[in-house]
Amino acid sequence: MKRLRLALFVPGAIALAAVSGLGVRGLHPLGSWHGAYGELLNGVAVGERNATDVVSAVNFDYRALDTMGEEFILFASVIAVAAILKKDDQEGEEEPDEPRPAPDSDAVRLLGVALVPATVIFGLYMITHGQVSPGGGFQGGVVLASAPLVVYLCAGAKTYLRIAPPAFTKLGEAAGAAGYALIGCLGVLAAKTFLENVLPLGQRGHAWSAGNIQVLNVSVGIAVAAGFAELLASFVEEIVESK
Amino acid sequence: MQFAPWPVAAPLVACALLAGLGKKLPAAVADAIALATSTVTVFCCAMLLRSSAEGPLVYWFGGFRPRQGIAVGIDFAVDATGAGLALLGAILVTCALLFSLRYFDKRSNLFQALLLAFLGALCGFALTGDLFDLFVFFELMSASAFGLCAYKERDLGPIQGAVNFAVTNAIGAVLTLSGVALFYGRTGALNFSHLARALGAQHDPLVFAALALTCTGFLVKAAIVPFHFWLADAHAVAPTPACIVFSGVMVEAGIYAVARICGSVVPAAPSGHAFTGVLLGAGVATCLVGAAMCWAQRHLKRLLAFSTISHAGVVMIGVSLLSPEGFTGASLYVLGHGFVKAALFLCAGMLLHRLQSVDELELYGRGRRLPWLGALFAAGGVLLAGAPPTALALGDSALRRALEAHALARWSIVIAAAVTGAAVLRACGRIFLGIGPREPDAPGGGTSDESPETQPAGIPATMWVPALLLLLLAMASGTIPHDPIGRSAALMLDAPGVAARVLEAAPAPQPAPPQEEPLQTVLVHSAETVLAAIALAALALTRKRLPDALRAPLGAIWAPLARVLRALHTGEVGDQVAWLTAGAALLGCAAALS
Amino acid sequence: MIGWLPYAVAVWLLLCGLYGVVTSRHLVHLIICLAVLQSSTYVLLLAIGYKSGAVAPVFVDVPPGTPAVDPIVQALMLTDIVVEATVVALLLALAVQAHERGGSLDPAKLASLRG
Amino acid sequence: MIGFLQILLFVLVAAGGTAVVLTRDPVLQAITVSLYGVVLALLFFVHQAPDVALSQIVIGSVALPLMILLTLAKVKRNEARG
Repeated sequence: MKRLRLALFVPGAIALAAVSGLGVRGLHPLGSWHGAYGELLNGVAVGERNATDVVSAVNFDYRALDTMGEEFILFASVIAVAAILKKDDQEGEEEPDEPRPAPDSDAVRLLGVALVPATVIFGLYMITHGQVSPGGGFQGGVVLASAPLVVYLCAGAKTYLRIAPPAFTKLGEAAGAAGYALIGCLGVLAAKTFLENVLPLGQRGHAWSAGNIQVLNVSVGIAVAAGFAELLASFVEEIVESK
Repeated sequence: MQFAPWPVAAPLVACALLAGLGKKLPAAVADAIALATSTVTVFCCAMLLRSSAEGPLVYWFGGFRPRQGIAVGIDFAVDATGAGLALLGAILVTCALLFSLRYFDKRSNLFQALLLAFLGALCGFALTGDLFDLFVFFELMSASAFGLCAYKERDLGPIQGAVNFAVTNAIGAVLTLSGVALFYGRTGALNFSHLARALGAQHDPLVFAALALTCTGFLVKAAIVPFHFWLADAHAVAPTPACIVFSGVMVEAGIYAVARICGSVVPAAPSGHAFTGVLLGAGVATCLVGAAMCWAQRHLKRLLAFSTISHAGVVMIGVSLLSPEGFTGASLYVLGHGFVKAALFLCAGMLLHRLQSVDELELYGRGRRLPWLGALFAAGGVLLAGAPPTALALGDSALRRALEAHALARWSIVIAAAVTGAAVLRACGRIFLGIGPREPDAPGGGTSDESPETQPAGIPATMWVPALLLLLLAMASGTIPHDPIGRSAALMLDAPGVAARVLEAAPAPQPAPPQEEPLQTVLVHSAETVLAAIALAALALTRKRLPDALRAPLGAIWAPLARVLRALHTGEVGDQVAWLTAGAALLGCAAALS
Repeated sequence: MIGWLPYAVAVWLLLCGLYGVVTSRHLVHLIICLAVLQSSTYVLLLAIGYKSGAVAPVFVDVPPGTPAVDPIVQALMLTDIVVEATVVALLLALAVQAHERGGSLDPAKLASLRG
Repeated sequence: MIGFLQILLFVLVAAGGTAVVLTRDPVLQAITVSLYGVVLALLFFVHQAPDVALSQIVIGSVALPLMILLTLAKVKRNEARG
């Protein structure tokens, strides 16, 4: 059976490689790209939106609907993971074992104490400066979500679940995701279109600038931080419960 | 008021609300929110359908209108076909929500939240006018579908079906995105209209590789042979309310995307081209393999799943013609099939709820005390075979006329309708009437009927009401006006006209719809397939009484065929991905050779 | 010819990932191969939007108007990375569940158990 | 003009992807995929995509391997339990 599978796969893969090879041969060589769409936005985005990071401007303004979809992909996945991994009641008969214990070493704990605030501050900075410099809601959100993780590694699973309880992360995630869509609705309320900018554009290069981009960035930051925290917690909880 | 953003925004906000508040929300309130939201979505889609009748409705998100012919933002370009698909999805999700109220032993809002996320994704997918946005909503649809499929039911069987579903669809999505990237690399555009204009009449390997890769992902979702393996496995494990949206609208959404791309993005793919030839061939193969596998099943959900594959093949054949006639027939077919198949799945769900099984042989004769359920089931089977007055019958007839030049494809459509209808009727005869001999391998084969009055007693109204509603809707769908659908189908093929509308807000083109099929022909066509289905079912149930001279050759043809087909459907994800690779390569080679 | 190297790398990653998925005997291994498969799209998009000698599309230290690489593909890549990561997370959860219900992570063994 | 560093990184990415696929032990693979994520991030950084590079670092080389390890830990416990 295995051999039959390869007999099907290998010719298929070779043909696919040939077709894709022929296809990419029709692209321009690396470095010689001139795309009208991208160049147009590189030219106008800073002036129109006071956002110096054009990638953020594209993600949160010009193509903001994509990002809304993306955020709900994260949201739906987190719900799905929770639904899949949730324990059945009848399985609770097994006696719960000790969760991952806190490490004995003081040095490790000290490291945790030092790392957590740094991670949190870095994450928050990234989220709030997404429209100015590289980084933004996604990257900052994941960094923020890794703060409880440091706690998990340094202080054990119980502390982890205490500082990032599922009810809290769930709420944060929903608030972030729904917030994105509701900010979109603001545009309609202001008699414009969905996801149209309604906020003042502020001063270029500052933390509070770029109108909707800034606020959407923050809502994505909340959603991603809570979402990834919950995602990791789903896996961690599994360990705690099933040991 | 602009209705365009709401079919996406409303379900997604409600989804976040339900999942976020979780158990804090009383069950009744959560149910009410979910049902109200899907009803609002039905309303918004219906309004969109009405206002898009005069031509595509263009909605630019963020107010970014095109500048110098370049689409800066993302638009929804809503035509009747897209709005109709979204409306169908909204209706099916509403029925699924209703059905799931009393379906699960343990309540949780997560299932409803996932269904709403699916609905939002589907509407976005059907309405969008942007290629990357299409991909994003495609992924959102997949992510929520994976969750729905693996959602824990009382059935604790292995969830290998969900794994196969997720892996093959994720690979399909990667191929689609590669195709999108290639399109962008050639044109620097993502908007359908902008792309269509930038591509013009370019025929070169890059365009065709991009086309083949993009379509592969959608064909995986559409369960077209040889990408169909995941579908039956996924349906076998998914809860019934999820099955009705998978079969009724998700598979069709995959074909819709292929139609959209071949019709209005790559005008360089004319009818009669090797690429469309392969699509036609794949459609025929899908019809036949689906029908044969459907006939060979005894697990009712698998049986219905393979019938969905077969019908997806029919729709694919219609789309592969790239003609207004083909698109019209396909649209009608999708509409009718969605309602009928959903009703049938709900019947299977009620059987499972009442008799704790969906095995045709195990249930032999046990449905005798549920005559009305049997009647619903049989009605579904007859309608599935193409009985009037559903849109399915109209679509079937329209497709058969459009295929006058392709005898094989025309015959496979007939076979698909007759065999899948017959399989449902056969199951119906065994379960509800106890006709035919007891099969030897059925558990409890020799003993008398087990008492069917075990728990849970009765079938709640929240289950039979949606099933009845769907059957009524299926019959009502036969009265749908033909011309708006035909005009929208023609519009999907008029890339330059739509591009002018989208990019320059030019007046909407008003193409002439294809001719409507006379009622008489529809009736003749329906009679053929329905009678064939009834005859085939009767043949299967009474085959023990047939003379040996007739039985032996039938068995000699059928047995090896069934064995080979079963051997190919191993259920191993590696095999499925190998088929996927080979299929993508075939599609690509066909595109490149032309 | 070297200008097409990135595209060749993308195609190579695609094939590598497919090969890994097809031959895998362990569900977690299979999912990681899927992640490699997904990375081929990142490389493809990156290579398409790159412009020699241009700066990143961030106009903090450089004045607006400086030639910059395509911001669109970067936005697409960002979306892509998050989307693919969540799909992988979902699959891992499915793998845990499959193991719990089926007692194995070998796709062949799981297939033989299907209901 | 394509620099030496760019070519090197592209080759490294191809080699890294191959290595990840060919590593058959999932625990080892979690480590190789993390390294592969770093190489990808470097590639993005060199090609003027700092936003994407950051994203790739936090997701590809931290979150993803972590989820893999947690999954494997969970599976191992399941197995030990029988």
